[in-house]
Amino acid sequence: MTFITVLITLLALSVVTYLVSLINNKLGAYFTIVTSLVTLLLLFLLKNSIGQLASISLFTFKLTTVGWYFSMVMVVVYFTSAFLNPFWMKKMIYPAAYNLFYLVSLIGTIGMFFARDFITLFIFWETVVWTSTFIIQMGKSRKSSYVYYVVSAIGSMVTLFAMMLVYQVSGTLEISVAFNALTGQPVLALIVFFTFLLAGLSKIGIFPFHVWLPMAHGSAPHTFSPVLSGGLVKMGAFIAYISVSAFAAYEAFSSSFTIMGIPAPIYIIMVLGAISIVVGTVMAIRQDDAKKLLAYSSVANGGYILIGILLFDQLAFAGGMLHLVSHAIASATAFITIAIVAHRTGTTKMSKLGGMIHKMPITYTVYLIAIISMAGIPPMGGFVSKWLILQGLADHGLLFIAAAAFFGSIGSFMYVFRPLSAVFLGQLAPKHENVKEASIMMQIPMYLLTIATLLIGVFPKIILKVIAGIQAEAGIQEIVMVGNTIVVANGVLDTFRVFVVFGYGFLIALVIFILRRKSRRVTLMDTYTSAEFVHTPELLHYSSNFYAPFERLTKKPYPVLNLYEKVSIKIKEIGHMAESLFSSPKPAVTIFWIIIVFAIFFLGGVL
Amino acid sequence: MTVMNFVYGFIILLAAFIFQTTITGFNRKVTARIQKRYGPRWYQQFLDIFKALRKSSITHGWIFDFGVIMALGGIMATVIFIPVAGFEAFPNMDNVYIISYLLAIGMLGMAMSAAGSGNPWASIGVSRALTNMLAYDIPLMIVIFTLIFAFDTASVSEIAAMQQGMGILGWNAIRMPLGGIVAFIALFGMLGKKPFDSFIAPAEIASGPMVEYGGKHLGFMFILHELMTFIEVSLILNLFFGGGSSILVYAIKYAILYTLVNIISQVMPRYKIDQAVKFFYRVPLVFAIIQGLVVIFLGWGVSVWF
Amino acid sequence: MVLENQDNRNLWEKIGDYFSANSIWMKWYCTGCGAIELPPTMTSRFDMERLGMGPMATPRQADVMLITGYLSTKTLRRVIYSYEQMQDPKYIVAFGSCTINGGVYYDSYATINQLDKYIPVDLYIAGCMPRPEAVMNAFADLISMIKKGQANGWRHYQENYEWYKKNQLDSLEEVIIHDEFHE
Amino acid sequence: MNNPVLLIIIPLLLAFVSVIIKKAGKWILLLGVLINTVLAFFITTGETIIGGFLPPAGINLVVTQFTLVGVILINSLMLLTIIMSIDLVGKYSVILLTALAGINGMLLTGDLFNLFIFMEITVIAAYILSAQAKKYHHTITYLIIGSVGSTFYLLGIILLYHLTGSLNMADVAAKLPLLTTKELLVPILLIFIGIGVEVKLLPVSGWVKGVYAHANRLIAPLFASIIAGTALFVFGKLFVSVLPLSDTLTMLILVMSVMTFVFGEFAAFKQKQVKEILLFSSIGQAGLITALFISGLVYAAVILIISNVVSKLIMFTIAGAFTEKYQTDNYHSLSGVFVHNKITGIAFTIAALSMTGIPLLIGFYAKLNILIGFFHAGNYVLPVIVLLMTIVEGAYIIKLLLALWAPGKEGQVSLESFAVEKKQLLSVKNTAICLIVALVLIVGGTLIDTTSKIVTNGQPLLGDESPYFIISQSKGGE
Repeated sequence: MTFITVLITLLALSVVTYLVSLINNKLGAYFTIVTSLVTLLLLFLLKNSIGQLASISLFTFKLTTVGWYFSMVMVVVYFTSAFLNPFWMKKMIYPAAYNLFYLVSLIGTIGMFFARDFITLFIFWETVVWTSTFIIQMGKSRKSSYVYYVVSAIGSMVTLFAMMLVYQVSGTLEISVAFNALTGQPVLALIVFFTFLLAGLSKIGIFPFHVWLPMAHGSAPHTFSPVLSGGLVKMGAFIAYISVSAFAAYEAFSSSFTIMGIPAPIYIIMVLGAISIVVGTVMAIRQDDAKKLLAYSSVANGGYILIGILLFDQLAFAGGMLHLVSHAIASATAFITIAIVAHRTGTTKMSKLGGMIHKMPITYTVYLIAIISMAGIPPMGGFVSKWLILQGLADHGLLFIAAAAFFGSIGSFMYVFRPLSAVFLGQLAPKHENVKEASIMMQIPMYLLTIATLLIGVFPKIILKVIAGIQAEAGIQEIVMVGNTIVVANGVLDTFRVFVVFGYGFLIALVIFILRRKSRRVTLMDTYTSAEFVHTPELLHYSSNFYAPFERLTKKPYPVLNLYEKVSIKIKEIGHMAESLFSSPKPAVTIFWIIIVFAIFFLGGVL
Repeated sequence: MTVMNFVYGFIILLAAFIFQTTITGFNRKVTARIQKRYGPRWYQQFLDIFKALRKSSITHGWIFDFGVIMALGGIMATVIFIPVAGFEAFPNMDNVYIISYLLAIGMLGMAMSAAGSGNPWASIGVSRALTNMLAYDIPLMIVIFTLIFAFDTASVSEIAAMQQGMGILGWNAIRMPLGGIVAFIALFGMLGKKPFDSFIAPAEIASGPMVEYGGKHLGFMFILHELMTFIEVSLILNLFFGGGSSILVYAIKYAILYTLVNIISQVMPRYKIDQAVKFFYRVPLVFAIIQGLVVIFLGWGVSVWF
Repeated sequence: MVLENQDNRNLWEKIGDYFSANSIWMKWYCTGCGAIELPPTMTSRFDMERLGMGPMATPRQADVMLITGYLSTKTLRRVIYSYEQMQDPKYIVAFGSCTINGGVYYDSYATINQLDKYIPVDLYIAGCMPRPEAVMNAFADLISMIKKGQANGWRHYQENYEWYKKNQLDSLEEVIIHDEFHE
Repeated sequence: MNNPVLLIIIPLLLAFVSVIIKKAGKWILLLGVLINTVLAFFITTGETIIGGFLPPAGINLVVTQFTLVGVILINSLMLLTIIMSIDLVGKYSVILLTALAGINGMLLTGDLFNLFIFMEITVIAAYILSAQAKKYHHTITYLIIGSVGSTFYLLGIILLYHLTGSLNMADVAAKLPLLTTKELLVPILLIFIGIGVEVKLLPVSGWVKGVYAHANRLIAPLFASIIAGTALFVFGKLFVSVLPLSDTLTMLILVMSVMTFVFGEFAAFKQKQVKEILLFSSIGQAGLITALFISGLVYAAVILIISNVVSKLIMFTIAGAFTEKYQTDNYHSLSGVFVHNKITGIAFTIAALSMTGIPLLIGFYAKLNILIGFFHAGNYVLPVIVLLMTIVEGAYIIKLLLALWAPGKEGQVSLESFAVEKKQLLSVKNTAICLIVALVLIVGGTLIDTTSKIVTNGQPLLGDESPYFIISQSKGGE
């Protein structure tokens, strides 16, 4: 089976989905599930044909392990999120188009990960950008879609510059070859490195470009937010990967100034990653909207992934790549659960929710496991990856970046707990008395993703084997696993054992608990109120200003979005100036300008 | 992983509980003496715990129970991984990150259960506790990071072993004095001792996360608190004060360290939570970073001290 | 209120009562003037921690509730609420003559005169107000009562709940509108 | 093989006919445009002498590959415009036929003075057409500025005649390099300003806003894509192959073009009316195209002209329909207009996306060639500007598209019920044409080898040797 067959099959299927959606959009939504499942299976089969070259029309592809890895992550996220699609069809203004774009963006990402030349990469990249832009606008906000596009466009246009520059220098568009022409041209390499990486940075939401994430994630259709956060953001990581593997940033800058063995340009990007960890964490803690909170957490986790991948060594790289998967899954799960809550209650504002656990225990459990992974607590997937990254950082002695990583890691406890407490725990408002648990169809993705999180957490070998393959492909030292134990230079980790011992501890606690007298069930409102009678559950629910003291500490104005707005206003001002100067309805003004131009040109020409 | 591992684990668990509870009882007496009181019996803490376990209890739903069990389970698992004077129930599992993150699952369980009670005081307490954690953990983790970089291992027992044989001069707290100060201050935060105890402030937020616990849940919380104290003091002891070459030495050092913390904390007022954050980011964080830079760039305190 | 003298506890209950007797956590209900006698009782002069007693923040955690003086009808409602939130076994110690017979407020329209009509009192401390010595003495008595299994007010309350409820309703009247302003 | 002169003669002839048969005016117009379009496909490159005198003394029509592309493109677009808006033609059939003759003349002629005549024909037709909106103030403005421009151009060629003794382009081109820069300065400058008024370069394009903003569905595309396209082709012909520019002058014109580009895009970013956005975008694009011509990137410029005029045809037609049906073209008042007109919306979107240079549309191909060309020429500044402006362009286009597609307030899910009242924007015929033209943009951008073959026919355009992108390049060393 060739890749082209796969691609064309998928394209055909998405067109079929579109046509079906035109007739019956709910059926079309089910088609998105089927199509993404087919994609998953086909991709899985493609694992055997890694190394295959393929080309059609303008596009050339090469099947690589890393591409396969990335696209598997993507498809898993798309597949699981697709289960929600049928429930949101009624709320979409263009359901058929949504289904089509959903699948086309999936195809776009796959095509991009397997791209062999820059043009293919860029075309598929832009496809994803545009399709997702059109999907986001179907959500709550047009402005977010606009910001998303503009930030993406900044990234992709600058990257196009880099690509064409490399093409000019090397004469070839093939990614793996083209960068070789830059050896011995440090200045050019520097320009290409920063410009090429920019698309990745903007997509993964690294510090100055992170503004789009909360807006887009927060207001995209609930079904698409998991894809955005779990999937599309990870495209940026792929660009980062290219910049260290094909571009070979470490060799290109080997003669440049180094910090703890890291060339300065890479270090700068890593510092940006570290800043986004801090900014993402601080902002996530401050949010009231659960989706925005998770979006900012994606910013922070994007920082981890970027740092891990950029370190490009045995340890942190494996950590970054693993974090990609574990965060993709955890974040998709979290977004799905929030989507379900929003579906049942109609809001994602944490201050308006509460006590959902009594109505949706399964959703709660799934969310709990997702956030345990997201916060990097064993025995879930997120811990293994964070452990690898932290060990890697300790190995290199990158103190400041590690400090940011610690901050993000501890801070994540704060922000993941917030929705847990405000949405699921606490008092149940009377208006939510009739809320129902997620339907079976919605539960399926939650189960799948939860099992995946647990599996990665307990048996990381499954993923680390593939990562070792990628490391071999990239020519760096592979991560070593002895049995279930990850063995690295400065530590060992046996997650299975951690899991078992945790189970052991849990069992002991459970036995003690059961041995003691059974507790009497009281209502939620029967709670200590300093003997005051309170009858309004909402008043007893602590959910707004959750981290008030911390928010007080960090309430400094937040400048970055303002920066974009300022630029936008400046552009409008200049535009206004140009219009009023040159587009006057009075002919005399134009005549005046003709004379001025004539005069300037004449003088210029004579001198 | 044999049955013996689990038996050893249980022994550590039991020993840790009995030891720490005794020390706590002893320290209640120390506290009383500081306040010119006679103080309770040395075994008062046991009585309190068993009394609590004996009483009837209420529950606010399954999460209220489940959280407590998960908390105790997580903490017990962490205790099992703690190396005591070179003795480990599960060899090679004493990675400092495992310990510090597994500790978090216990805290998460407790926080979950507390918030599940539906009492706003509990949520406020949890929010303060988490903020407090963000404050003390960053400087501490930076110092630990420095240790891992310096010794090229993240194993607590190995780091402890490397400090032994040189007497007091071998301790990391002496070799890396700023780091030692940071760790010592962070221990106050970890233990929730004054001045960093605003998250359980009884008179203000009705003991915070513990507000709704009574009966066996409260007993669980007390056991959890003892075990958590054991983990935290052991961690600092192993990493910065040389651990112990034998169980006896370990126990003595442990008692001294904990009592010292207790004595100091008894004469302290209480920080507001944002003051605590400010404090930790102003002094210990700077110390930690300076210590890190000194170790990473100058190499002082890594192989020898003098 | 009748104190049962016969001891029909089993071994576990005896052990349990031993723990209960030696570790008493208090919740004070400090509306009356008796509260001022408690700080000296707690601190270095008398040091009640010797007896294993200590203050606790919420009724859920506490074993004994100290009613330190007169109770208006408004506060009585809150005392009952708090008492019902406490976990078994639980005890009540009432301070001063106000709780016994109304004391100086015996003819006040706003206070209740006899506390044990509304909640079971295990121990009264007479005096206006009882001094810390008396309080310490009372606590020692309470401990010995618990040890002997005689502090059974909480069980009495369960068994005679209707009687208590009726008294409470008679005195307080039923609240029709349940919100933050009417109770 | 047929005589290119027919392209000029037939419309002129039919113009007279339609004066006589007034009632059948629009059908005659249609016939004329149709014949012209068909003929355009059958002319071949070469030189046609008119009147028997040999050049340089006589008048000739020169068909190069460059002209051919222009003729085919402009006539086809004219045909489409007329078909789409035949209901609006009314009494303007004579004018339109005359304009067509003028346009073809401008494209084909090999003589500078003839160019002036044809330009005047076209421009006078354009004055009359611009009066359709009954905003006579703007027409007068256009008239005055246009006349000044024409006068400048005329002065320029008079000076050239004085210097070289010839008006034939080829002849002039051969003789001019012998002259000094200073002698050439004034005539070139005059010609540049004369053409610049029609090309819409910024300081001298004050008339554009008034005329474009009020034009209807027929007139707006006519100005924005047909006359503007013709002017750009003429600009290319003159400034690439006829007039030699000194370095200073190149620099100055380049600066002016880039300034037009930047200010045009910025001004478009600021606008709220659909037509104003489009017209400022046209100004900006014209600036970029002239910059490309001046830099010698003829192929990229031609592709960009194609992309731009085709997109603008669709977009101005639909924008015209907005005013026609909703009496406004402020996009806030048109929120969700495409909910009811999805196919029209798709055509508009494709055109808009092509304009911003989205992959697989011809606009992207143009952008790619621009970058490759500039990089090849060692110019690293202009690509940066082009890409930055692409971001600005993308920003206002996406803002426009979002407003037109997704009704509803910020913070609310967009629903059909928030959209403006339902009206059919374009007739079925027009919708179909718009869609087909939009599909051409996709096909042209996808099958880029075919596109490049059709455009260049294997020869460099106007001697432009700079590289351009074809598929086989992307396949590298396979």
